[in-house]
Amino acid sequence: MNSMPPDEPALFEVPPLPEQERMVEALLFASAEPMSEAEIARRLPKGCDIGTVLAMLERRYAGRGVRLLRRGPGWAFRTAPDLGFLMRREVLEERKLSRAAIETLSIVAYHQPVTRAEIEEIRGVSVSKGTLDALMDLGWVKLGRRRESPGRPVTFVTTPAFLDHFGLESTRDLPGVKELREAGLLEAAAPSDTAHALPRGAGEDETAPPSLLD
Amino acid sequence: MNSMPPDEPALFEVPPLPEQERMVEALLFASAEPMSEAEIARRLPKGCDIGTVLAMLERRYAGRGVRLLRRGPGWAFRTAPDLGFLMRREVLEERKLSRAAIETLSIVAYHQPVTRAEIEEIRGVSVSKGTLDALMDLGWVKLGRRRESPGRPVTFVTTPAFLDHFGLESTRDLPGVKELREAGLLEAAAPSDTAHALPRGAGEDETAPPSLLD
Amino acid sequence: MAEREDGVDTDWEMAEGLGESTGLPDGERLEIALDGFAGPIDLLLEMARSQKVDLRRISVLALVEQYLAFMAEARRLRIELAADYLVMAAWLAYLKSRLLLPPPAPGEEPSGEELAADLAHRLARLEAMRKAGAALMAQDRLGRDVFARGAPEAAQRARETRWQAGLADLLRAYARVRTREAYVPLAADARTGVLALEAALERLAERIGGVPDWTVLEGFLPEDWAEEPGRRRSAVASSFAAALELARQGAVEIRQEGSFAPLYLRRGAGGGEGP
Repeated sequence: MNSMPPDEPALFEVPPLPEQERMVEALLFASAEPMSEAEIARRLPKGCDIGTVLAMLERRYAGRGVRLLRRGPGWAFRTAPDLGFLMRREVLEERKLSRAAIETLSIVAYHQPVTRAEIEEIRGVSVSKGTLDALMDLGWVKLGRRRESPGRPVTFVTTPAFLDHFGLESTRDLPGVKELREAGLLEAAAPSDTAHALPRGAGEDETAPPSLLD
Repeated sequence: MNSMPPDEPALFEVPPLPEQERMVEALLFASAEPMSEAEIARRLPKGCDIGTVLAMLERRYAGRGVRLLRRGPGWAFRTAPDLGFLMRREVLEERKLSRAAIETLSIVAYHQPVTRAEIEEIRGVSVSKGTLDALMDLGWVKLGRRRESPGRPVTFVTTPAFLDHFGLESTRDLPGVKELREAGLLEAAAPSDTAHALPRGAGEDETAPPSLLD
Repeated sequence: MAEREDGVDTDWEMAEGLGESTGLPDGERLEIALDGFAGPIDLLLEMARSQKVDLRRISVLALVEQYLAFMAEARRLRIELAADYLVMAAWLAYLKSRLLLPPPAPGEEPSGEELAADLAHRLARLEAMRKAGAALMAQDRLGRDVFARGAPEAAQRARETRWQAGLADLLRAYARVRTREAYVPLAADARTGVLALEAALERLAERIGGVPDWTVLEGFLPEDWAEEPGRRRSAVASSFAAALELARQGAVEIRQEGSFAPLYLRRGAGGGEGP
C-alpha cells in the first residue's frame, strides 16, 4: 500500500498522512537521540503535520513491544517497560583486548595444546597469570590435558566460543606465517617485500590501512 | 496434561503468541545488529515458536517505514530503502572504497570460498598489502575452510555483516549471480597448462592513482 | 578467420580519451593514460571494451594487434614500461603466431584458438567482477540507504561484553609474535650504550703499562660496562680497536690461540712505562 506519489515534483507536494507516518517512524527509529517536533519537521517535506503523525504513531505502537514516548522535548521509541527483563543482561560494553592478551590468545590458537612456558618462549616475554585468567574468563581459552612431561604442566586450548567470536570453522583454517605475509597481515614484512610496496613508509599497525579507504 | 510440577507455574508456561510477538519485537528493536533465531530463543521463555513469530512480525511491518528483514543467519529491523534520503544527512561523509578493494570484495563474494591466488588470477595483479586485512577489519570478509588441494591454502568468504551492509538475504541474492553462473563466469580458473598460460602481472595494484576511483 | 586489422588506430584514440585532453605532448599523455591501469590485463580489458561487443566474442587477433601497436607507440615515445607489460606483449606475440600459423599436431600444445578463448574468458570474468562490484556498491547499503536502530538498548546479544578483537587483529598479533626476532633492532639505545673508542684507548693505555703478563681483553673493561650484554659488546669492540691501535704503536702485544678464541694482551716491548 505504498502511497508514494509516482514521480511528481515531490519537493513541493505534501505527502499523504500515511506516508508522513512512515517517514517519522523511520526517522525516530534511526535516531540516536529523542527528536523534537521541530527537528522532525526540519527533516520532512514542508507542510507535514507532525503533531498528527506523532499521535498516529503513538496509537499504532500502543500495547506493542515497542512504544513511542515523549522524552523531555523530544520523541523516541523505547521497548515496553514490562519487557525490560528480556534486555537486562549486562550493559553492552565494548573493550579492546590488550596487546599481551591478543598475542597470548593467538599463540594458544596456533599452538594448542600449549603450556605457559611454551607461550613465554614463543612470545619472548613472560606471560602474566592474569592474562591467561582473563582469556579463560572470556570463555575463549580453557585448560587442556596436562602435558605428560616432567612437572606435568597444564596446557591451554581454545574453546568453541573462541571459534564463534572470530568466525572460524576450526583452528586448522588459520593461515600460516607465509600466508599471513601474502595476505598483507604482517605489519613489518621482510624488507625485500616492502621496499616498493609501502610508498608512504608508515608501517605501523595502529594506523588504518591506507590503501582501502581514501 | 503432562507432569508439570504444580508449584512453579508461571515460569514454565509458554506465553501466548501475541505476547511472544511483543517480546521478539522488543528484542529486535533494541538491537542494532541482526539476531539469529537461536539467540532470540535463548532470551525468550522456553517453548516459544520463534519462526512463526518472526513471520507475524515480518507481515506486520511490511510496507512500514521500518521493516523486519532476514540478513544471513539473523533478523533485524531496518528503515525502508526509499526513505534513506531522510536520514542521510546524519551520516558522516561516506568513505569510498578503492577500486582494488571493491574488486577484491566482489571476487570474494561471487567466487567464495576463494584463495588469495585465485583472487590474483582473476584480477591479474597481486593482492596488495592492506586490502584483504582491511576488508576483514570492516567485518565483511573472514577466513573459510582451507582448500583441500596441494598446499591446503586458506580461503576467504564473506560474513553475515557483509550481507547486512549490502542489504542481502544471502549470497544467493548477490546481484546478477545467477546469470554469471550460467554464463560460466564464476567457474574456477580455466586449467590451461602453465607453460603457455596468460602471464599474470606481478605488479602491486596499489599504484592505481586515486583519480580512477569513483 | 576474419579479423579486423584496425587496432592501430583505436589504441591511440583510447589513450587520448583517457588522458586529459589538454595540450600535453603525446608522451606525457600516454604516460598519464598508462598510470590509470592496474596492469596489462586491465589495459587489455579497456582495449577489448573499445570493440563494443560481448567480451567473449571479441576479435582476439585485433586485440593483440592493438596491444602490440600500443607498445610500439610507447617505445617510440621513449616511455618506460613496467616489466609485466613487456611480458604480456611477448605472450601476445606468441599467441598471434599461434593464431596465424597452422595448428600444431593435436594434443601437443594448446592451439591458438584455445589460448585466445582463455584470454577472452579471463577478460570477461574480470569485467563481470567489475560490474558486480559496481552493482554491489549500488545496493541499498546500511548506513547510506537503510538504517539500523539508532539507539540500541543495553545488551542485545547473549554476549555481555563485546571485545573489539577481530580476526584480523588476531592474525596480526600472531604475525607480530612470529616475526618479532627478525625485526628487533640490535642496539635500541645506541646513543647511551656505546663505549667511545677514545675512552677505551685512554683506559687501555693507562692500564697496560702495569700488565706484564698475558691478560684476557675482557679484563680491561670498565666495571659498569661488563654486565649488560649490549654495553659489554660495545666495550669489547672499542677495547679491541684500542688494543690494535696500541699494538701498532708498539705499546701492546696481542695473542689469540685461534678464531673466536679469547684475546690476550700484555705490555709491549716498545711501550715501556710512560709516554
